[in-house]
Amino acid sequence: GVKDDGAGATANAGSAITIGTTDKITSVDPAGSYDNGSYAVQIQIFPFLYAQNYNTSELSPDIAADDGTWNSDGTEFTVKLKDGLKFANGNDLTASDVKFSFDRIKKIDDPNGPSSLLANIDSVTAKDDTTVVFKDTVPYDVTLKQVLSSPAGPIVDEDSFDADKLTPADTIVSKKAFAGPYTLTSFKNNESAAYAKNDSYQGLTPAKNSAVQVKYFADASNLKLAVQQGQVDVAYRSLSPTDIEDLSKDSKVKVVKGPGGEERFLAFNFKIQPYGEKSSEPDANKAKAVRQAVANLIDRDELSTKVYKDTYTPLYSFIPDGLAGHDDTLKAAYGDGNGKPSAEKAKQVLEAAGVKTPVDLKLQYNNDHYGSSSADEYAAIKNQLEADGLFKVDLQSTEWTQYNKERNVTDSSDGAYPVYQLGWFPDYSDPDNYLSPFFRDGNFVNNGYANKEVNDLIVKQAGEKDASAREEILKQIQKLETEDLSTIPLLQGAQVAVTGANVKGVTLDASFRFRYASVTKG
Amino acid sequence: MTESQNANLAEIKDLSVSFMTDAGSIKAIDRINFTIPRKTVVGVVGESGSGKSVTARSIIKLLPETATTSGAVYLSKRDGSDSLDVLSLSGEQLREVRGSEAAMVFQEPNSVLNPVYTIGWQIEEGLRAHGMKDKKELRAKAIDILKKVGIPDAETRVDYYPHQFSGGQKQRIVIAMALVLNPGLILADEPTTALDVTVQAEILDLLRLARDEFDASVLIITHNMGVIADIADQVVVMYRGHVVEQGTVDQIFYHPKADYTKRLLGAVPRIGQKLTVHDRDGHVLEREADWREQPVAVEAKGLTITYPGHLMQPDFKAVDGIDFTIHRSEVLGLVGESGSGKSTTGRAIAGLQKVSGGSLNVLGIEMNGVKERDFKPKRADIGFVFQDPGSSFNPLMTIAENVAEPLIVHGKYGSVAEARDYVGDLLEMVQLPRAYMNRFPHELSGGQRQRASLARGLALKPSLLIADEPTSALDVSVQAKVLQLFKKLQVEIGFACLFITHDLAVVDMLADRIMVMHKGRIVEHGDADDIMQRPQNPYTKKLLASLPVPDPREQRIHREHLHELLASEA
Amino acid sequence: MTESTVNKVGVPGDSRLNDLKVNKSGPWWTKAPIIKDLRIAVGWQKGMLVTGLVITLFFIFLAIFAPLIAPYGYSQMKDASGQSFPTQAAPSAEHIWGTTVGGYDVFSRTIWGARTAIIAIVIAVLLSIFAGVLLGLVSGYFGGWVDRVLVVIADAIYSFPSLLLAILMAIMISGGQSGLWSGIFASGISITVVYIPQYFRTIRAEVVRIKSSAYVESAKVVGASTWRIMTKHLLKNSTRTLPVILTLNSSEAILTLAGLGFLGFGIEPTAASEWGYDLNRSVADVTAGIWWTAIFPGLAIVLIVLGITLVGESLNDLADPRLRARKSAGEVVGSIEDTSVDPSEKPGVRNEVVAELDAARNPLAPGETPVTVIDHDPAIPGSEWTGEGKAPASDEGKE
Amino acid sequence: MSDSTATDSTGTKAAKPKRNRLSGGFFRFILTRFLLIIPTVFILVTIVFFVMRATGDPISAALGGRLTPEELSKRIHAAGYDRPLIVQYLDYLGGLLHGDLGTTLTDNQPVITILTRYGAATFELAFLSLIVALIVGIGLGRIAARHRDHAADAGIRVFAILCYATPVFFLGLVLKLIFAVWLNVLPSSGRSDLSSEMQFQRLVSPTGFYIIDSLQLGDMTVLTDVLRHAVLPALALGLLTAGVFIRLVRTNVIATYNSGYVEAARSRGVSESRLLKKHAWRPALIPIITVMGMQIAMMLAGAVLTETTFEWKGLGFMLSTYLKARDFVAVQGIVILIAIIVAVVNFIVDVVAALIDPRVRY
Ligand SMILES: Nc1ncnc2c1ncn2[C@@H]1O[C@H](COP(=O)(O)OP(=O)(O)OP(=O)(O)O)[C@@H](O)[C@H]1O
Ligand SMILES: Nc1ncnc2c1ncn2[C@@H]1O[C@H](COP(=O)(O)OP(=O)(O)OP(=O)(O)O)[C@@H](O)[C@H]1O
Ligand SMILES: [Mg+2]
Ligand SMILES: [Mg+2]
Repeated sequence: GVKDDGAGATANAGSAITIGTTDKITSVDPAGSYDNGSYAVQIQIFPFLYAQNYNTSELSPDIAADDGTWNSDGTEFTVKLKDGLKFANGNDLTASDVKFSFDRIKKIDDPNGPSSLLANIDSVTAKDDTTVVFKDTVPYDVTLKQVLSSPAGPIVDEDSFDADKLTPADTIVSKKAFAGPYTLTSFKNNESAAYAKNDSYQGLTPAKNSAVQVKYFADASNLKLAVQQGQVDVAYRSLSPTDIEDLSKDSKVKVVKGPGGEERFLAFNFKIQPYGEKSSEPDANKAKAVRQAVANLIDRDELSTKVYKDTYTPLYSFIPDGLAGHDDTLKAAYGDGNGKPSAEKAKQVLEAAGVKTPVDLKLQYNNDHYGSSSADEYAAIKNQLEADGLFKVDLQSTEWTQYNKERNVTDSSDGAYPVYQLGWFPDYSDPDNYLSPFFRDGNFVNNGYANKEVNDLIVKQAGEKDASAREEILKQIQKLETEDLSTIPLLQGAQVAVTGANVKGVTLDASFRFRYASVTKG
Repeated sequence: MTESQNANLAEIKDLSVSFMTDAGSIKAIDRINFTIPRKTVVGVVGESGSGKSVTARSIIKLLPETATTSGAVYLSKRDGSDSLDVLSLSGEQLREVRGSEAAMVFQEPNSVLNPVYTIGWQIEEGLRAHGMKDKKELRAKAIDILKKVGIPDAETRVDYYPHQFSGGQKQRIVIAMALVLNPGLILADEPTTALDVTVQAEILDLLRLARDEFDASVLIITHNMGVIADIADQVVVMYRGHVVEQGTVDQIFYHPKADYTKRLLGAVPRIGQKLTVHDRDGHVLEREADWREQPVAVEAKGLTITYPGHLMQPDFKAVDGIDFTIHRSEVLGLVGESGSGKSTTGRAIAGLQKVSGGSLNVLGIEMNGVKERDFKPKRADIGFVFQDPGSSFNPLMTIAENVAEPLIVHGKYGSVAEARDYVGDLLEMVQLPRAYMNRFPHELSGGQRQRASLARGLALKPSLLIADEPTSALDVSVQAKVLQLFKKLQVEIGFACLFITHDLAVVDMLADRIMVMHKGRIVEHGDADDIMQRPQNPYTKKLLASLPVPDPREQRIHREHLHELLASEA
Repeated sequence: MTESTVNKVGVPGDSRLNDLKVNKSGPWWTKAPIIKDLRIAVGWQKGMLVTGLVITLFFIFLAIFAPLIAPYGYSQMKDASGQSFPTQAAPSAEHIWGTTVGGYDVFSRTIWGARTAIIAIVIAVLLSIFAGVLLGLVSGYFGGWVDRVLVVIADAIYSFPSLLLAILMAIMISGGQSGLWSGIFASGISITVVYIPQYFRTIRAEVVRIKSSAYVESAKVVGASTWRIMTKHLLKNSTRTLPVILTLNSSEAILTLAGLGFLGFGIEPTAASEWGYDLNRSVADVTAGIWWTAIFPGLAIVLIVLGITLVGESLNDLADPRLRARKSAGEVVGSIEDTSVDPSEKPGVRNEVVAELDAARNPLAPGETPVTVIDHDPAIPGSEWTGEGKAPASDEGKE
Repeated sequence: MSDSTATDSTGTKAAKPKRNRLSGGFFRFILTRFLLIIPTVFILVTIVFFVMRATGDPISAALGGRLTPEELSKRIHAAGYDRPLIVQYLDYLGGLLHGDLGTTLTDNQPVITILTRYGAATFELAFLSLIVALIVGIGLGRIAARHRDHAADAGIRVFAILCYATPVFFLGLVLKLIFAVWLNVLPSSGRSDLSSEMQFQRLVSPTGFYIIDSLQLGDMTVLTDVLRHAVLPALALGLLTAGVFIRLVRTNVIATYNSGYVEAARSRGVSESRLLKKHAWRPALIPIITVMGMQIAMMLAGAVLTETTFEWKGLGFMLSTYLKARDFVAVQGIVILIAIIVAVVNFIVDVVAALIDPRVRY
């Protein structure tokens, strides 16, 4: 038998925009996911208090009515909601829904969930139907608004979602608990999803099309064939460089690029890198010289053009292009000053510090998490480092779970990789998200690096209300880091979508979100 | 077409067959000539490998692709209308001849019945192949022929599968399959070798029936001169791919011409014939002591041996409470039909089979519940000669290594090299050249292997020897040699011996006392002569009566006797 | 009746005994497994065996002489003058099979890949034979609970997709690392773990069969110790089917190694060249019309597996008298077979009578090697190779 | 010797043959067969649990690239993955004993749902491939047996080896290149187009078997779409299996073709073609079927690569996905299902073999 109410899905089927992606969904419920694939679904169907408008990284109110206000001591942030907000199922969207949404993420504290993003938020209270107050532990916390637009920020229906456990996708779909630009009309985990325009959405980015269907691929080359054969209108994410190069020669499709928030870098383990604290011959100066020599020898252009076919761009800064505070400090400081490597300078640095060459370097990368091109990337880096006989590189790759365990410096272990590959995808597009996880104490990289000055500056910028003052601090931090080189930024990912010739409006900007709302066909 | 061709059903002319083998091409039969008259049973005898089977198969050209033939096989049609050279036929013509003119009965009924079809279907299959289509008629014919060959309850049993019949019945069915096509010639290749003597007698009766009632000729191949004496009208003697002699049965038995025939007849064991051995100077060898006064080596009281049943099925009692004793230097013969528990008894004495009930005392050790550790020292005193000379040697070890095994295991010698001299002596004792030491088992003939096996069994000069059908795999001529040797060694060494066999004539030649086993029990037990001359137990009587005597005249009387016995039983 | 009269009996006028063909044994190497098989194979069967051998030897040759044959190193990305190789370049004079997405020379990597493949085979096969044989021997001989548990474990492992098991083992063993030796060892050991059950089952089945054979019983009768029976009698005799299984499993080892590489759990490209890895990297190329990066390593896998499997299957057929083909002689030729006295004897085995005659005529000097016969033992069962080398279900539980 | 003893025992049996051969003892056999699943599953689960946990936990696999080590270990602790393995193992077993397969750790799906949804896909693929394998395998295998050691035989055997020697992923690549890229006649991946997928969402009771579902819809375009998607994967997996089947059929038919009963039938004038089709085929079927049963297990294993190559979202595909994510609950669930399937298939095979072989009695 066929369902009667299926009409909606089929009626739009013809005109619907089809999107293919290699994303993976962990959960439709925001409390249960902290990954791009799930977030890509959530931004279409749930509203946020704040979000980026097209082509900007700045935050604007989405369903909030204003930009929010801090109280005098910077501990409370009050947000007003727009009037008359409704969920697709007719339920009112009130401040209590907002409170509910943040509370449950913390309460559920799912292992795969984003609760850690809410670490600074002490409590959320609904003053009245349209007023929400966030209590923050950091005075004037500039990251708070960013967090509200992060994977922890989707607003959900308190009548449809469970307060203390994850709500299955089927329930969400059947209860139509959506207040974002779209409603989800059907959903099959990691296979397909169908979206219809949500007319009751009053936010920043209303849908310009009536329906979108998404097909989930596991293998990029299949996605590539699908967009080439016209089975999907838009292919988004993780197409291989070869695919993109090939597609850009194909007149039937268009390649759309935008800046990406993804960053790739080399990390040094301060304990066991050559001359590191726990090496046989600890010497901070020599260790720094080694790092700087590496920075002098890296040819980012070769990596981005030869290996990644320009799907990644060279990154000479710690804060990527498109965000406040971006500054190509490494370009001037290392290599020939124009982004090209300089063996001469590398040699000088090493000689000055009295480092014997060639330096033996154990270089680690991972090829199942950051894409299979990592192998080529690191083979190229090995070649670059070895070209002038300054280094002797032992290249190894390790499978992801193991890699992730072994790279860390912990109380009990010094980590296993002296120099290694890492990548970063931001939680929200704010410079802080490229500094705190890297250089603050107890950071994500966890490479045994600690610099009090940098740490203090990072704390300082997070509470700096004045934008230009903050940018100054950001630049200062980067300058210090350029000297220290706890990590060496290599590449910045570009967002790439491939669309059919008749598809318009695909917008890939510094929000690092692909919003279906802007896409039109015909 | 000449007169003679018509008088004879088949005529084999200058037939040669050769095979391609891994070792090059070999000739199996070489320009043989003989005839098969109508309505006669022609027996073909000859030692193993002399080309008997190949000859029979050539008659319907049932040879593998690797065979090449020359000469001719003229086969007359049943009605005498025509005669063709089978060897020149092929394809469809050949197919038509097969079965309808000459049909074959093979040795192993188990392997020639297709296990997944009912016997009815298989019988009908031959008819279908020769053009009969009508289903009812096919079935009627099948049932009819089954009745004729003596399958009881043929109407139901026609739908049974082969495994639901006994060995003898299966052979009957195989014969029925041949008979149903009403061929002029039935080629029976050792149709009774796999069967017990009692069943053999029945099958031979059936073949006589084919001659007398179906007017068919029968070519019967056998090693057994008794069978020949029982059934054949004419005899063809083959030796090394040649026909050395053809004649009527009386001619062959009473006036053999060829040396080989004479030797063959001389080697046939007969009941009442005692084996005497001579030393080099021709003196008769005798045991020094009377075995009756010797101590007891093995004593069984209520010995019971059961095989555990699979998955909750009941256990199977292979030996069911038997009593017996073996004295030093005595030869105790153990006879009985297949499956009666002979081997099981022997294996229990050798400690290869757990005793499950009663008591079994072997050289002073109680075997019921014995620990291998306690029995081990006694193993040096026990020899065992296996039935199959081929498989009882490790194929990857040389004869020297194999024979030296017990010596090394029991620490008599440190290595094979040290034992070489002694092993050589042993081989010479069993009349094998010393140089054979370096050969591998498969490089020896069956008889040689059996002798080597004997050498191994005797390597430690055991006081007890168990011989499990040591000659049943051998040709009569070789058997005679091995038996002689055996006797000689027994006389010299004076070991106690359990001699297991199903051949009454063999046991009579050798044994001091005889035990007859039937279904796990001992039905008769006594001095050899008593049992052979004056059997008491009906089963023993039947066994003796079923055994064909290798003497056509005597056998005729003997057969009468058997029929009387069976009639009285029924 | 004395011995001498027995032997003098003959057929009048039969001179065949005199020119009776005694099968002379060739030199020792003619008895080596594959060479022996080559000698007995005929027709298509021989053709297949020879083809398989040629292919296999070709790859072994490549593996050994890779440094001489391959124009570049497996991880070489720059030519002698320091000029980087182009990426994804079509076949040309410098790179006759083109270059990969990473800028490696396809031809060189394909050649070097043979080395990795052969090393992996050797390790995998050696390890699994060792462990499998040992377990099979013990389990088959002692039976009982140990046996039953091992059989259930082997069966359980068997029903888990082998490639996935290999992945898990590879991660566990190497800690996820992928250097040449750690990679090869990880693949080797994981292949081992996956295939131990097969060797185990095969050997165990053999042992169970041989255990009840007369020669093992006769060893028991003479009181040989368990250890002696296992080592002297069971071990050698139960491993006779191994050459066959060995070749067949070698090809599986390659497929597994390639599978691991393809799924990204293989060997790092700067550590060694591995075909599966190269195929993985070429997936995107294929849809972009860059065929050369996929076709050559792919064909290399197919070809080497084909070669080894051809050898294995031919050996299997030749070991099985039922499957072995023989030519027809064409005309009636050959000397008369010495009539054997044992129905179980095979043609080619010398006759006792003739042997004795021979011995009498020219007795063998002590050190002289005896006349041997190339004979194939029919006792070798028609070992059923079932696809992945797994023996058919054992009879446990039946009846 | 053994033959004659067997003769004796069957001889006594023949007097009172059991007509109902699938009776009492047979059910006992079924029972033992099924009880045997328990240790098998238990062992598999144990091995998989420890091996998987030795290679990492699902949380670091998913979030290792995002969270600080402290945050990571906090979550790992909260989820209990830092407890001693044996405790976690017993914990998991406890759940299993209550018949609770759990929910997947990485995407919160009840394992049961995963099994039913993706099981259907795998069954569909296996079924289609089996058809391919049977047609090709039995057809060519019999031809090869009949013409053994002739050109046809050699050709078929090389073909069989090629089927087996070509890794699925390579074959998949080549097939895609030919049919999806050059000829562009067949889709390269997936089980259906997105539009058909959307149609299936309308079904009240979707079976998960797309062929059946599209029949339910009664929409020919959907059916053709589904079939078009199935061609390449079914071919790839089918040929892989066919390679094995050809060999299997060939060997066994040759063996029975050389047997005494075929020889005997030949001696009675039965024609060669009938010998092959009737006399040799049916007895050969018993080992063939037994081994084919084992092959079903191999097929599930082969399906991992095939499903991955063609993105056929079935159990094999999910298994490798979950394996990469270290989602041991999901992996265990699938493993248990596979073990049961293998046991059930083997069991069915035994029953079929028993029905064919009149000698097998229980
Ligand atoms: N298919 C074959 N290939 C090769 N040689 C064969 C073949 N069949 C028979 N022979 C050989 O032909 C010779 C005669 O064999 P045949 O089977 O006729 O002997 P037989 O007299 O029947 O012996 P037995 O009494 O043992 O049955 C033997 O040497 C045998 O090895
Ligand atoms: N290992 C065993 N397991 C179960 N039953 C067995 C076993 N060995 C023998 N039997 C059965 O025990 C009975 C006696 O067997 P045994 O081998 O002792 O007979 P036999 O008298 O030596 O026969 P044959 O003359 O055929 O050698 C037979 O019915 C046989 O089926
Ligand atoms: Mg014969
Ligand atoms: Mg016996």
